[in-house]
Amino acid sequence: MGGELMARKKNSIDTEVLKKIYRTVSRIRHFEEQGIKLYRQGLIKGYFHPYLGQEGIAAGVCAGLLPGDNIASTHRGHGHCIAHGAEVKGMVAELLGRRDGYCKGYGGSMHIADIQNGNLGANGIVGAGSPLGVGAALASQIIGDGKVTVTFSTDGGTNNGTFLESLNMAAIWNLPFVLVVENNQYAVSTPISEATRDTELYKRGEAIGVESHRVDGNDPIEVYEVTSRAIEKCRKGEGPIMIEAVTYRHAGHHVNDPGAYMPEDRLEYYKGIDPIIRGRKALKDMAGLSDTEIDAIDQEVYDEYEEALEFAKASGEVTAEEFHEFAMGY
Amino acid sequence: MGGELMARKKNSIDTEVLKKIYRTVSRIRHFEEQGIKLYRQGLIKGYFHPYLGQEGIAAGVCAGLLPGDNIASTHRGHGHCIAHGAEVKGMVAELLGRRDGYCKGYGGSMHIADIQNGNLGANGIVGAGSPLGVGAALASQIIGDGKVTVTFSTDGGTNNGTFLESLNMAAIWNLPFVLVVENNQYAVSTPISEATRDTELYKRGEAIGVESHRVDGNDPIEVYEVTSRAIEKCRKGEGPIMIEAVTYRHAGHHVNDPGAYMPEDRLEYYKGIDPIIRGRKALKDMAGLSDTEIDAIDQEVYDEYEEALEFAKASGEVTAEEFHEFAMGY
Amino acid sequence: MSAREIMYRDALREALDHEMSVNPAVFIIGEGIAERGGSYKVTEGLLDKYGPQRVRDTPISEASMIGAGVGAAIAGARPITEILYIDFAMLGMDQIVNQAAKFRLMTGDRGSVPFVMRTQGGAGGAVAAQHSQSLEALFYHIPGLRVVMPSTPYDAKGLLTHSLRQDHPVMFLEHKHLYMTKGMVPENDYEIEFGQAEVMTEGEDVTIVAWSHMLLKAMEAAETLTAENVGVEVINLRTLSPLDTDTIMASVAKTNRVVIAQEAVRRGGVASDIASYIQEEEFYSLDAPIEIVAGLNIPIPFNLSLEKASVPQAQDIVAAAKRTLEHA
Amino acid sequence: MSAREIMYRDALREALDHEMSVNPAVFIIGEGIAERGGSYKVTEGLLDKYGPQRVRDTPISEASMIGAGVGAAIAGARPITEILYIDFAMLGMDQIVNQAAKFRLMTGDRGSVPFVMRTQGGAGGAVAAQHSQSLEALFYHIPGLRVVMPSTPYDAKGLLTHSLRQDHPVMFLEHKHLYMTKGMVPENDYEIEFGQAEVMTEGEDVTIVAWSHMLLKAMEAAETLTAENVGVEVINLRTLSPLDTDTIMASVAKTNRVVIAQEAVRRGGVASDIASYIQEEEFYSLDAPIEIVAGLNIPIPFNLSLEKASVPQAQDIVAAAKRTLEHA
Ligand SMILES: Cc1ncc(C[n+]2csc(CCOP(=O)(O)OP(=O)(O)O)c2C)c(N)n1
Ligand SMILES: Cc1ncc(C[n+]2csc(CCOP(=O)(O)OP(=O)(O)O)c2C)c(N)n1
Ligand SMILES: [Mg+2]
Ligand SMILES: [Mg+2]
Repeated sequence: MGGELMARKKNSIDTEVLKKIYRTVSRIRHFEEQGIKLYRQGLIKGYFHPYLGQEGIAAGVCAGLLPGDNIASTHRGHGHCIAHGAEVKGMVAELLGRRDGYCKGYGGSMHIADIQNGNLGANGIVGAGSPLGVGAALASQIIGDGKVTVTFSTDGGTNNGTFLESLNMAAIWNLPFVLVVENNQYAVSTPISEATRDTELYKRGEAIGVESHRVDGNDPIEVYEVTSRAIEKCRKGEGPIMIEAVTYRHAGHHVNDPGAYMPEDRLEYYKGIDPIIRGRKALKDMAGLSDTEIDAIDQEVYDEYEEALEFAKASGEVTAEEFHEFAMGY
Repeated sequence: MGGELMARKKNSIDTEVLKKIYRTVSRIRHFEEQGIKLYRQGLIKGYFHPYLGQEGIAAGVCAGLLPGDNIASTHRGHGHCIAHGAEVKGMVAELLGRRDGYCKGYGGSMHIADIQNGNLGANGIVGAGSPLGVGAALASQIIGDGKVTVTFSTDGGTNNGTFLESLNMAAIWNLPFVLVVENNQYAVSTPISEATRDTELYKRGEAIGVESHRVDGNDPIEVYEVTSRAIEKCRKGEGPIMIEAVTYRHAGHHVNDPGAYMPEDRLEYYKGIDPIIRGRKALKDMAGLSDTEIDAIDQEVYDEYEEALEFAKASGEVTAEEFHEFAMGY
Repeated sequence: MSAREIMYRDALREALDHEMSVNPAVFIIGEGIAERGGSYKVTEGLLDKYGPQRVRDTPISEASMIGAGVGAAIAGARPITEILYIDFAMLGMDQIVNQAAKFRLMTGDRGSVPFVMRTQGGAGGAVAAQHSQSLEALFYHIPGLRVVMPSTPYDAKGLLTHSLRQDHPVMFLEHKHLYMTKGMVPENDYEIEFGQAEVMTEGEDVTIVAWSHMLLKAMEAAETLTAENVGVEVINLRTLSPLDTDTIMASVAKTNRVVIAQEAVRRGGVASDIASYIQEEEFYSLDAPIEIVAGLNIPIPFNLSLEKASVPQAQDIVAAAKRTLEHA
Repeated sequence: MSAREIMYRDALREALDHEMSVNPAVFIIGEGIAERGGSYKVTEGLLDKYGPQRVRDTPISEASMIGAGVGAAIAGARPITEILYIDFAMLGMDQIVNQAAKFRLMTGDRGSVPFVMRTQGGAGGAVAAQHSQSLEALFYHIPGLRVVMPSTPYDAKGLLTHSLRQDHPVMFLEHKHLYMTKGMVPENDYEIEFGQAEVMTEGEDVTIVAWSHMLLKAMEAAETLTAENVGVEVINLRTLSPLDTDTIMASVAKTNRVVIAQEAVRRGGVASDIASYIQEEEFYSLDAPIEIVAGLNIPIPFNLSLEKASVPQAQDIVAAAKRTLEHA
């Protein structure tokens, strides 16, 4: 099962879904590009790990989720947050450390969360989202709320022991849990080939009896097809499922990393199969949209961001006094 | 590769090796049987996890090691300690908590170690021996001392995340490391089928590109053949290798566990393929020894134990004053 | 509303049983807790009553058992993860320290983690260095965690009930020597709120502060001292975080002398922290240095006599109390 | 034997370099430490000099990176494991607490663990709750661990050199704000033994005890206080375990007033433990309650102003010192 990309007719997908997926890809792309500018201007502090190039995964996966389903995210978490329904304004505000941010400015990029929509948060600990997601799925199974949980993890995250432990637990309990491993082939500057002998990570799921797939993470439509089926299986009690989505960053590990270790030709190759390109193509080929119509979606995204930025900049910061008060009862 | 028992002509093994393996099996068996008596008499305190039924693994594996090679052991560690060359007297003394014990009575059954012979110790934390063993193998590779390290682990231990992490590290570095997983099919009372979907544990090694085998852990000769080849490969720089040795306990998890959850017929089956029976048969078939000659080996073992017990009982305890002093500089 | 004498482990089970009966989101996972009823029999019978969905055995995967508990709590359930020995909780420290304790802050107070980790610590019975530790200080230092250490069956039930009804991550730390101890416990459910220490005996001469199993040794010491006409005020802390400094300070203001007794090793223990508040707030009340009675700074050895020599005994508390009385 | 001004990170590198050059058993593993030279450039150039056997990048497997270091040490090497952030060391707590720290006892003093874990902690630069902690108290409470916290380039080199020549597991804790600080450091190798605090400034009125980055704030506070004619004795602890109580007590006996400054959160920190010894040993010397200046009991928030409000600043130390002077 794993290892082979699941072939399927792509023209069976609803136009609204295709548009949604593309809008998400576009939204993430714009958010990251603008965010990097804000970072370079010194307006965003700390770490900023751009999701550029990987947008197809979050967009494809989350298009298969229902509102209220839970996700657990990574340190590279803006994309997941947007894809699972967060408003951009609360996100920009958070990255700027403002009180109207999703986390009041306490969390920042690495901890951005959107509890109300089921985003249980980005995570500063590589791999830590796996047990958390398994726990959320366990809660759903016990409470019977019908939710599926997706944990987004990373190639690096599969070397944190909790990957094995928690996926194994999910398996023995048939939990409604999908583990999406974003294999972008690097952990900071370390190529995956130096981090493990077998770079086909989905095999690790198979070895413990978990249905596992490998998909082209740069193709949001393929991601959607495979994960939406996985999600539905999980909802029926046939989980968990692991999905390895192969992708590549368009930039360094974080904004300040020039990524000099990434070979030019590889980068060019992946830029050629960019999720934006793929998403546009799908909208044209499968839904018959025109460039103008697609550009209109982009424009909405840009407008939305402008508003969000204004909102965020107008937002104040939590004061030291308020924070002291919060600390008293923490 | 994994999964199939490696077929091989058994009559190529040196008689001295066969005798050594049998003597080790017999020694462990007697040590455990007598130890249980001491425990029941209240002379041994704390936890006592008998190795009864699993002796073939320690005996077969350690017969392939050179003196000074390192091993890391489990909470069920008496067998490994004996097999890697420890003297019974220091072991009995340790279990009795005496100053002449291998660990001065500070360690006890769960921490028995024999540093001089390369036994880095039993471990009270299930699975913790894996990274420790990988570290020892790393030291050997760097220092260039030519040693191979064996970590004995357990079916339960493969669900501790460090199993994956450390075996993966051993793999990317080609360490002289053999991971022997004693799959006795239970973790206390939990059957392995409730702890994982796929009970063929060697597959977990294969999934990360590690040469992995499954052997009959009740057959000390098969264990010896497969692991001694693995050890030699590791010594040549072709490690690591994982070996899953399937076995079964003859008793409950520890002395006070009646093991009522173990089905009678399964137990009878495994008692029928007991490593003592197998070892005797090998000595007869492959080396032409008579029952009397084999009994003589057993007798030596019994005599050695008697002496050891006397030695241990004559040994004093470290005093509270001495211990306080030790604590001052700890 | 009648009370009767039951064991600490039974009191714990009553709390679990009652909360499971009233709240379908309460569940418990751990090693050997279902069929086998747990190593200390705390969960015995719960599998039969609540079924395998809500009472589950786990593989030996402490980090993820804890992480799954945290995740379930975040997602709206009321999970309890049982860790066999507090020593094994070290495997799950990331999930405790970096996830459970910080989630509320990181989410801007929008998320909460109503997670209970039950485990047990302490020396007893030659189980050696990796099964004997008293590690409450590690949790105590982490903002966001509640650290609960019941000493009596009554406290065990009331504190566990409260733990399962409040919204913060709780390190519920039992003691291997307490499970079989007995005490009066009401049949009905009741809560003991966090941060409410109990004054066990009143006295004018010296305050003894203790928690968990050490409280029993403190009571024993108090008896000895009382027989020698020393007025002892024993304070049972119940929870370390939050800490009931009001009760402590009121007592010290009265007695002017304090002994703090902990089983954990001396260096960097909770006793030191309590002492630091006392010397700060009651500097002028103190007639003698605060005495800390604690374990030796060394792992617990296997040998039983040495084990005993490693942790404080009632006589050590008596001696410390007397030392405080030597000061004018 | 000449000294010159270099950065803390260079001083660390010199120690590593020298020990690697004289002892082939010394090696270092960590994430991005080889090619990339480490996030703080401490290991830059070592790969070229000592090759890929002795300078290795690891996968993101903290528990096993630490465990492998411990195992290598047990087996006779001199490993250093670099953990990027002290927060991530929580993943390896079992190997630190249950293995490294206890091995010597468990083997009856026959085994030893000459293992060095280098990592860095502290708040700085909006890296938020999981990358900003000061967790030394967790290690400090575990018998068997040496806890080393250099504040200056000179100390960094001398303490790391000593760490690599002694036989116990060392938690070598750097601070993200110190790497670029400068100081005079001898070119040759030298050792600073553990447990030898340095008196940085002498004074009669108040003692300030500090370690790691907080020492710089203590020195800043001392300057302010000196300008106001307060005689300040600043003590740089260098190592927390072992702790140089002699130097502390001698100073307190002279000044009769103490401020202990730590970046870590107040509850259950090392400062409390130090205070507990001072009030015990120097009860009659103290003219004022021991002041502890410490972090808020809450995880470090992302917002930079709030981050700053969460950890102590020089002015807080000044204020605390003045409070001690208000007592007669
Ligand atoms: C447990 C842990 N170790 C180390 C780090 C530091 N770190 C942050 S991101 C990163 C690389 C992560 O690579 P990967 O997991 O593949 O995710 P990617 O950045 O490629 O999305 C590292 C080492 C961390 N955050 N957590
Ligand atoms: C990390 C950890 N969790 C739990 C335990 C308690 N415990 C001791 S032995 C054991 C079962 C171990 O089963 P397995 O690992 O298969 O080894 P076996 O006893 O079968 O040899 C358990 C749960 C422990 N010692 N360490
Ligand atoms: Mg990656
Ligand atoms: Mg087993």
